[in-house]
Order: sequence, then C-alpha cells, then structure tokens
Amino acid sequence: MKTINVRYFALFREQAGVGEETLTLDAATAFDVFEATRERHCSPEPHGHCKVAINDEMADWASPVEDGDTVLLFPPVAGG
Amino acid sequence: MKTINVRYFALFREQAGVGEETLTLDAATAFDVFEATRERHCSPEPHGHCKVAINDEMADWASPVEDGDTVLLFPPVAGG
Amino acid sequence: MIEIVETPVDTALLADSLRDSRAGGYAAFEGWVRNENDGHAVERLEYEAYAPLCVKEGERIVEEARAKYPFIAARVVHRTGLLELGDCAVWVGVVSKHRDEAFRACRYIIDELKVRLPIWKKEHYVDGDSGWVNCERCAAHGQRDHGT
Amino acid sequence: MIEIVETPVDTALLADSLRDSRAGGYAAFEGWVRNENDGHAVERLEYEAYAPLCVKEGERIVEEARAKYPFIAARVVHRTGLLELGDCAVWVGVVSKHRDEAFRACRYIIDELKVRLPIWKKEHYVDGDSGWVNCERCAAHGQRDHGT
Repeated sequence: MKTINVRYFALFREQAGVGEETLTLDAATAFDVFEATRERHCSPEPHGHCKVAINDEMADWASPVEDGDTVLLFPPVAGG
Repeated sequence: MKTINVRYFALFREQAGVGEETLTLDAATAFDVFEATRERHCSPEPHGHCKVAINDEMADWASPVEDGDTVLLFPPVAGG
Repeated sequence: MIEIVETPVDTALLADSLRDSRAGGYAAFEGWVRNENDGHAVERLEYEAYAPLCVKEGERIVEEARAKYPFIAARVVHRTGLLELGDCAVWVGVVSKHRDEAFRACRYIIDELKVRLPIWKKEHYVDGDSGWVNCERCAAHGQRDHGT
Repeated sequence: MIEIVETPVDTALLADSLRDSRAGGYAAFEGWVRNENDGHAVERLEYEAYAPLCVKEGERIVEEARAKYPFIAARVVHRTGLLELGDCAVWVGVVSKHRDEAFRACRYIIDELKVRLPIWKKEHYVDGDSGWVNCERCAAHGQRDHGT
C-alpha cells in the first residue's frame, strides 16, 4: 500500500467536495489513482480527456507512482 | 491630341520634379501616358512594377484614356 | 514570459514591454469573454488555473514556437477568477523582425495553450445554470447544482 | 474602416473601438519602424500615401477578408509622414466570434494592403543615404541625391 496525496481541480474538486486528500491505496500507476478516486467520487469523465501530473510535472496515465507522491488530477482543460 | 493631367507620387514625383503637370499628347492608353512621361523624366522603373489609376479609380495599363482625364502614376508601393 | 494573474490585463502596457528597435512586426491575440457559447446566453465566466504547471508548460510552448518561428520576444498573460462580458481572459503578444514569424508564433502559442495549460473555464449562464467547458457531462452537472 | 493619419496611432483606443459583446477573439497586427533593412542601418522612415485611393482599395480588401473569414468588425489605420524607430506605421485589428477568423482576416488584410495600397516608404539611413523601398534603382537614386 502507498500513501498518495491527491489534488482535485475544477469539476473534480466540486465532485470530490475537497481540493486535496491523502489516500492509502494499492496503485502502480497514475491511472490506478484516477480509477480509485473515480470509485470514491463517481467522476463521469473518461481519463482520455483528462490530464495528470505527478509532483508538479506533467505525466502520463501509465507513469508509476511512488509512496508519498502528489498526484494532480486535471479534468478537460479550457484555457483562453 | 489629348489633354491629360498627370500626377506623380514618391520616386516619380522626385524624378519629375513636380507633383502634377498637364500634358498634351497622342495617347490611347494609360501605358502610352507612362511611356511619354518616362521619356520626359528618365524614370528607370519598368511599368510592370508600377500601378496606375485614372480619375481616382485603379486601372490597368491597357485602360483607355480620354481627353481631360487625370492619370495617377504610382511607383512600386511599400505600405505597412 | 507567461503569467497567471487575478487582475485585469493591461494590454497596452504589455505591448509596450515588448518594444525593441529590431522589431518590425507585432502580432497579438486577446481572448474576450463573449455573451454566448453553444447557444447558451453567458453572463460571466470563472477561470481556475494551476499556476505552477501553467508557467512550466507555457514556457515550453513559447520555446517550441521560438524554435519553429524565430521571434524576438513573446509574452503570455492569462487571467483567473470571475470575469465579466468583454473582459480580456488571455493575451498573447509576439514581436519579430518580419510579420510572418510574429503571426505564426502568436497563433501557435494560443492554439497550444488552450489545449495544454491546466486552466478551466466555468460558464455562468443567464438562465442561472452553469457548467465547466469541455467536460462531457457539464450540462447535467450544472443542472444538478442548480436544481433545475 | 480604414484611415490614413498623420499623427501617432493610439492602438489601445483603436482596440477599444472594436469591443463587442459577441466577440470572443481579437487579433491585431502592428508594423513598427525597425532599425535595419537589407543590411542598412535605418534612422527614420518617411511614408507618403494617396489617401483617396488608399481608402477605396482598403475597404475593398476589408470586404474581401470579411467574405473569406466572416468577422464582426475590422479597422485599419496607416500613418504617413516622418516616423522614428519604434513608431507604429500601421495597425490592423479584427474581432470575431472565434479566433480563427480574426487571425486569418488580420493576416489577409495586412498582406494585401502592403502590396495594393498606394503608399510609399522612403528609408533614411544612418549613413546619410536614403531610398524608396521596392524601387529597383533606389540605391542608385539615393546615391545620386546625396552625391556619395
């Protein structure tokens, strides 16, 4: 089991009801973290439309997560 | 013979030494007027790089000129 | 090079900051809050951004543009918070020797930052609804929020 | 829509004049006097224009752009007379619902007006020479003028 800090933004933050939480879970990749939070918060977005960052670096869904990492979950962006 | 008012701009005005003059000449087209002024002022520009207007409307070198017309001779433009 | 700000964007001041005696062309783009999107009358917009990654990714985009279309200087400012109709949400300014590079780099930067920067836009509609732009079920979500 | 002016171009005021609540994108181009052309150090520029035909032809260009890339509004201002380094010689501003039309129309307008409007540019070089830009024998002509 790993301790992962998860940060939610925009729609995800509203759905989670919190901006940040610490989860203890069995996750190998960023995708695993996303799926775990989906179950907890019923997020309707497919991950293909979303982006993820690990410790303030843009990452892929297949990127490995380590104990103590901060995973940032970004719903579909719409700047400009 | 036709009486044609000729207006010169930029390089042509400097070469002609006047901004405007009235010529009496045997000219059928705007091109004929250009050629006549070239002889008078030794303008080095080929007409293909230049533009012509007749009575404040853009024209072609083949456009006919009438007695009393004003022909505007434009050297190569360079706006912007 | 790229800034996320919460205050109105002073585009005249920003353009001045790019002045350079070698520059012959200045191309700029501004995104303004408009009164309609996809048939919905919009009252105001709310932008949320994750600034640390906006700056990192934004600088990457500007450097990509510089490699493709060598320019003299470029700057980007994106505003966050609550914006009213007509407000400037984003400004991109590029100066270059000739106009082609300025135009192309400006277009590249705005196109890329719209799809790559972690910025989100919530539309507040005249009818009281609201929704996060580009989110698949925003409409449904907005309706749940407002009980309509 | 298109103006020929002898005074400095106030681009912030011009951009404001295009404000429209339907507009989501504003694209602008400014041509600035730069310090070098074709390897010659430039000290200042002199623009001469035949305003009546600039306006006629300029309006034609703006309408062509509108037909190709439907926009909400566009304006063009070109300055004439003696301009110093860094001065804005021409400004083109276009607002549209979405950015693509604004960018494309702005580019079309500046590209066309540079080759179609009866406007001439004389460069005054740091070495005392001068020459009309795009004229084949400008260099020779300038040298005759200055006896160098």
